[in-house]
Amino acid sequence: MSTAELDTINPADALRMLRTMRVARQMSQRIAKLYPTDVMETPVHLCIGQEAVSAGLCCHLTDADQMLLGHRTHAPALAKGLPLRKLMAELYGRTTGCSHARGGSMHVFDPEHGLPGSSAIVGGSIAVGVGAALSSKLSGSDFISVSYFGDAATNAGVFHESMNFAALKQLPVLFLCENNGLSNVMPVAEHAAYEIAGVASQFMPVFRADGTDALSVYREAGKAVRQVRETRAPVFLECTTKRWMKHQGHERDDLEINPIDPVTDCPIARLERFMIGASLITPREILALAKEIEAEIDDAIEFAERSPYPQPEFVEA
Amino acid sequence: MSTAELDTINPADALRMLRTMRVARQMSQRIAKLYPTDVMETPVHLCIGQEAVSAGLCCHLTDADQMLLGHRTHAPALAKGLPLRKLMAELYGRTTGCSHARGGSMHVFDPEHGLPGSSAIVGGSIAVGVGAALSSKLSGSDFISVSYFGDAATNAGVFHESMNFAALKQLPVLFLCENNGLSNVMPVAEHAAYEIAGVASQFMPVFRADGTDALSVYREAGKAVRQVRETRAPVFLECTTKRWMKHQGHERDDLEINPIDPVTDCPIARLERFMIGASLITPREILALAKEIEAEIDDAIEFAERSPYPQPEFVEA
Amino acid sequence: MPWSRFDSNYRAPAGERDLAFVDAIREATDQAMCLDPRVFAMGLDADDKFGVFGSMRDMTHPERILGTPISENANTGVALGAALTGMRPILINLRNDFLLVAMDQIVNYVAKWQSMFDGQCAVPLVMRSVIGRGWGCGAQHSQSLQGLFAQIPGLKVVMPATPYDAKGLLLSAIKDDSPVMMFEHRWLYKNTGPVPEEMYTIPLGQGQRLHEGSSLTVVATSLAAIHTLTACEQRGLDVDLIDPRTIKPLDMDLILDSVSKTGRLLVVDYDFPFGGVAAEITSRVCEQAFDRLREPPQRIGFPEANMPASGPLERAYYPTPDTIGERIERWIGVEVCA
Amino acid sequence: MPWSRFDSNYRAPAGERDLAFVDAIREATDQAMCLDPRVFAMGLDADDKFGVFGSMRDMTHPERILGTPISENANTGVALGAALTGMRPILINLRNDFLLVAMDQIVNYVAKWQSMFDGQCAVPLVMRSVIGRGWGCGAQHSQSLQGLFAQIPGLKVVMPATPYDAKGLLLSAIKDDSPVMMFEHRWLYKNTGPVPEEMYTIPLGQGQRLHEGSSLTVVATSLAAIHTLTACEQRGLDVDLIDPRTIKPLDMDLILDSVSKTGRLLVVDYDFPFGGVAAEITSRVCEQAFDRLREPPQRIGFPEANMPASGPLERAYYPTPDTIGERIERWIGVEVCA
Ligand SMILES: Cc1ncc(C[n+]2csc(CCOP(=O)(O)OP(=O)(O)O)c2C)c(N)n1
Ligand SMILES: Cc1ncc(C[n+]2csc(CCOP(=O)(O)OP(=O)(O)O)c2C)c(N)n1
Ligand SMILES: [Mg+2]
Ligand SMILES: [Mg+2]
Repeated sequence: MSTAELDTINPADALRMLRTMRVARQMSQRIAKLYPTDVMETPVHLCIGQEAVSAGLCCHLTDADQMLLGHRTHAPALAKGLPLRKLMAELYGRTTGCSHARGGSMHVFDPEHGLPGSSAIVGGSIAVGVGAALSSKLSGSDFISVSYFGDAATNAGVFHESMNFAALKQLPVLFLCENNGLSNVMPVAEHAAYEIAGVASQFMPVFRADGTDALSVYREAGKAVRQVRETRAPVFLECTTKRWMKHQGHERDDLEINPIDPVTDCPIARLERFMIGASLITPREILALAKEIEAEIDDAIEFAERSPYPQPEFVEA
Repeated sequence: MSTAELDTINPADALRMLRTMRVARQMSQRIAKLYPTDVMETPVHLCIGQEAVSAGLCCHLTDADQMLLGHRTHAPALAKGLPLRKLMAELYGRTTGCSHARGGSMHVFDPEHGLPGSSAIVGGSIAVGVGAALSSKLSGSDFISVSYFGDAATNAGVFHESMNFAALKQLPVLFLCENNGLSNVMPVAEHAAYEIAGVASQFMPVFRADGTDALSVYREAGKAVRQVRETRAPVFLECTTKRWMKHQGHERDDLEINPIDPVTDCPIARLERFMIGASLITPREILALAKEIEAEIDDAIEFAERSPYPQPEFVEA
Repeated sequence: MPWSRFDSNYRAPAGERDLAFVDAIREATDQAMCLDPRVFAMGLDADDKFGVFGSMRDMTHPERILGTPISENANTGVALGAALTGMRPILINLRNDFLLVAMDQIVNYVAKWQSMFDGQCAVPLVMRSVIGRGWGCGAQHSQSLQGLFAQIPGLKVVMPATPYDAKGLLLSAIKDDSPVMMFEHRWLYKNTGPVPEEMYTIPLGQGQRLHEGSSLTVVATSLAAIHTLTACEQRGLDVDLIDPRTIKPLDMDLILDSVSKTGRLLVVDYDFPFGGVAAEITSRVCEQAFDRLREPPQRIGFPEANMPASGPLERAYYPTPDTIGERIERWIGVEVCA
Repeated sequence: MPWSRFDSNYRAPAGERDLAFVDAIREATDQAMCLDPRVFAMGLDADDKFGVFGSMRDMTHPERILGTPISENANTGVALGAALTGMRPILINLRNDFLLVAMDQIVNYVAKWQSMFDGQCAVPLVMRSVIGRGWGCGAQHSQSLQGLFAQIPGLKVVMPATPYDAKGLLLSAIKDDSPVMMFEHRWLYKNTGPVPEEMYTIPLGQGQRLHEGSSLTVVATSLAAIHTLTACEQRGLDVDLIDPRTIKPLDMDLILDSVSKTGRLLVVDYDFPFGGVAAEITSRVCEQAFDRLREPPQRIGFPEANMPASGPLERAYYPTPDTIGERIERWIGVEVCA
């Protein structure tokens, strides 16, 4: 990354991305620390290492734009605007959670910020995202929709069907594939006999970004989102990235096929190096930002802890 | 088609194809004639105009090779070896039918000739065909499998999933798409936003043939089948063709988007012209062949008519 | 398939204006689409010249009718996404058998979305589907799958038997803010009966009495209700015939009220015999009105077998007004009702 | 999800050799694969280091264990195609919720194939799937779907409750020439009990009495059977506890025999409450043993709601040995059984 990148990003967005990524990272690290204590009785799929994808993308989205998520929800939901408190309270199973304690980690909801829900059955939410785009078209609205999914979700037939539907009906939807190269412990080469972008290119224009580099995502997502808005037709964006943690839970990944270099693979370290080099931020400011975010997380945890559990008599919602 | 084609086809195969196509055509015409009398209480999907595809393909298959069909069964099943009598009796709902009167027109069965069944739910039998190829691989057998389907079956997610499965596991299966440009009354451009061969090429080698020209199918299917046998890996063959009849039933099609030229679009007329030109057959011999086939059809109808209906007490098979 | 040859012997009492079942559905859909621009329809062949057996032809707003590819699973997800973001989709499947292709979306997504988010969102999604039968369609095109979907919390299930109910229930379904599935038996499409021209709704969960009697309560759904009615009328059976109209929620008050009177229960539901709607109704009556029952309850449904194709087998497979009537006569004898 | 923390309080009577439920499944699979080269296994994660919660680890023939992509529908079709052409597949789904993605193949294809061709072919296909529960997995990962599949003609459904049954039923399923679905409750995996080392089969359709009593017949499946057994033992309940083991076909003789003795029926089936296995058993008993029943039958299942995520809601949602025991005590009182 050189300072030439400066031309392509506005400094406010760089800061916004850094903040977004740090919120997701620090939040995830805190979850990982707390998880063994069982205060969160829900399966967590952490996004550590993958934060740049949603952070870069969401710089280009408005609250009106809809985003449909799968099971790995935290970073993209926070990037889209879900308040920390609401996410934390949901993980804690409290009524103040974004889904009122009914959803858990895989089911986040915040329509004010364009999050109509998420799903833990891999693949299907791609189609739901296309439906949001259909709404936009039929109601003559401006918003666009994002179907946000992992590499292995492209195995599912609904991926093919959804691309076909969106392309046939010319719907304003961005297919965002966050390709971390893994489906649980299975490498992408064992679950996909195809190039994801190659298949997608049979249906719509395709962009690709380096998902460990926030600036690359920012740039390509910018183009992709602009194209969806302008053409009101589907566009595909694949961001390759790396998953640092195990598929689920609080432990570091230990797959031999998934080596992580905490310096070059870290989207936050990379963006910080760039921003420091470009004089957009100082190490001291970063420290202050980190602290500020820690305080927000403290607040979210405190909020969650003092929020009530749901009453058992409301089991039938 | 010139006599240069002679280099590419052995005369016996040409004759075999002609016979196969004529059997399917004459049988279908007879069904169309009888259908309004309600002797066949089952929805028929006739193959008139499309006979070259299965006739050309089946020249290259053995009885051991498996073929999984959809709802449009007659021509491919006959080409693969299903006896006329068994098909006719099935259409007549008699116990001597290939499925003992339980299947009807869309469900044909003849394991002796590599027909383990067919399905009326569009798409799914593609996966079943892949499963037969898996058997071949796991049991160390030589046979190959054919998943035989229409253009609109490629809409279904199971198409994508099946190609991925076959390619990942390197299974000896031929994906045979009989593209008649129609899904009921919907033209292919309205149901598929993609090029079928383009999508398939992301998973496996692709061949294409003119499905109204038996020699073209013969040639390309020959290459495709050989490649499956040699590489023991999936191959795709798309044959474009034309449907002369309505999607279902005994009437000629009348869609404006589906004009038929009975001379150039007729695979039988084309092959006969070629064979006559190449002195492989005389018009007189063709007439004799047609008569011979008529007699076989008479026999099949007579067989069906004098076969018993199933007894109601066997409703629970 | 010459469906036209299956005509019904049901004629509803004459009313202001008679309409066929299929036209009642068409009218409800058209009126709802005219009233509310958020209402739209989608499904395979929904926009073609056959218009879903006529139920979608000549609509006022063709621009809000979308044909779809053969991708029932994605289609359902798309409809859900549209419902979540302000639209009110009517998703149509020509055969309820195709719903199985979309089962993940229907059961894991549509049925659960509201409860996963504690009802913070509306899911105004109507799923129409048609039950086929006969003419050698075979096992994959002749199922009646209401029993499967009734099991799933989060789905309402309606099954109109008359043109009046078809219009009123469909409008209720469209008006509802939660997912509603409507199963329409193809053999009812040509039946006619009185249908008001104006829009009206029938509360979901309100059954009706189609025939009055005191010796036996028959609870019957959809075509089975019409077949039972025919049997009652042709044979003069002393039967209290309850058509729940809505399978879920179920009008247990009406059923229990009738059983209290007759002391006997027969459930006729055209579906596979294991579990399902008939088993649920039978169980609830036994649980809640055990002391009122004077004899063991009975059920009529399909045999424990998939649908065969051949005519004689088909005719043996399906219950008919005659087999229902004979079963009832064997049970309660022939008495002319009051 | 720390499943390991859910340990069961079930201990089977001591035998020659104790084995965990999961190891009984593993042993059956391994023995079948060693015995018959046509037997192979496939499924998402079937070949990975976790080996389907341990049930597929360290197998003798890893070359016949295929991992698959997330394409449950095609996977099922592939397994069917293999079964039709000489192989004997065991198709595994880590969660029975994923079966819904494959519903078209299971219901329209697998269940119907033999009957569409009049039984001219074998379909020796076993579909194992695991029922999850708890730890905030939420509505999409906690279902028990035996009731859906039991409705469909052409599918056999088994639900082992003990390690002994897990091995014997799985071997029966593998030996069977028709499709068999086996639902395994994740909470049973660590339970231990006597399991013979040699191969043995349990006839499909043969239930067993897990506890002897005379005041109440409880028919309970899978984990519900174990929970009821616990309740009986802890509270000394006078209960005749029948575990049908096979949901379809159902051992009605054993159930009716017990009801004849006790005159009372409770069905405990962990599934949605509308129209599933519990409704079928209740209905059949009412139809076939009406005169033996002295009181209305009762059912225990899930509430009419999708599974919530939060701990307190989850704990309220699921029946437990205590809630079952209390319900039984309220009904028949506490009597020490003979
Ligand atoms: C239909 C379905 N099959 C299987 C699973 C189990 N499962 C949950 S997450 C996952 C891996 C998904 O990988 P990917 O889509 O790449 O997302 P990632 O976890 O890498 O973010 C699997 C197999 C599921 N939830 N749904
Ligand atoms: C899953 C499913 N959806 C819809 C249908 C209804 N249907 C039957 S055949 C057909 C068209 C199939 O077109 P294609 O695959 O091109 O085959 P063709 O009829 O042209 O040979 C449709 C939509 C079906 N049988 N199955
Ligand atoms: Mg991944
Ligand atoms: Mg076609």
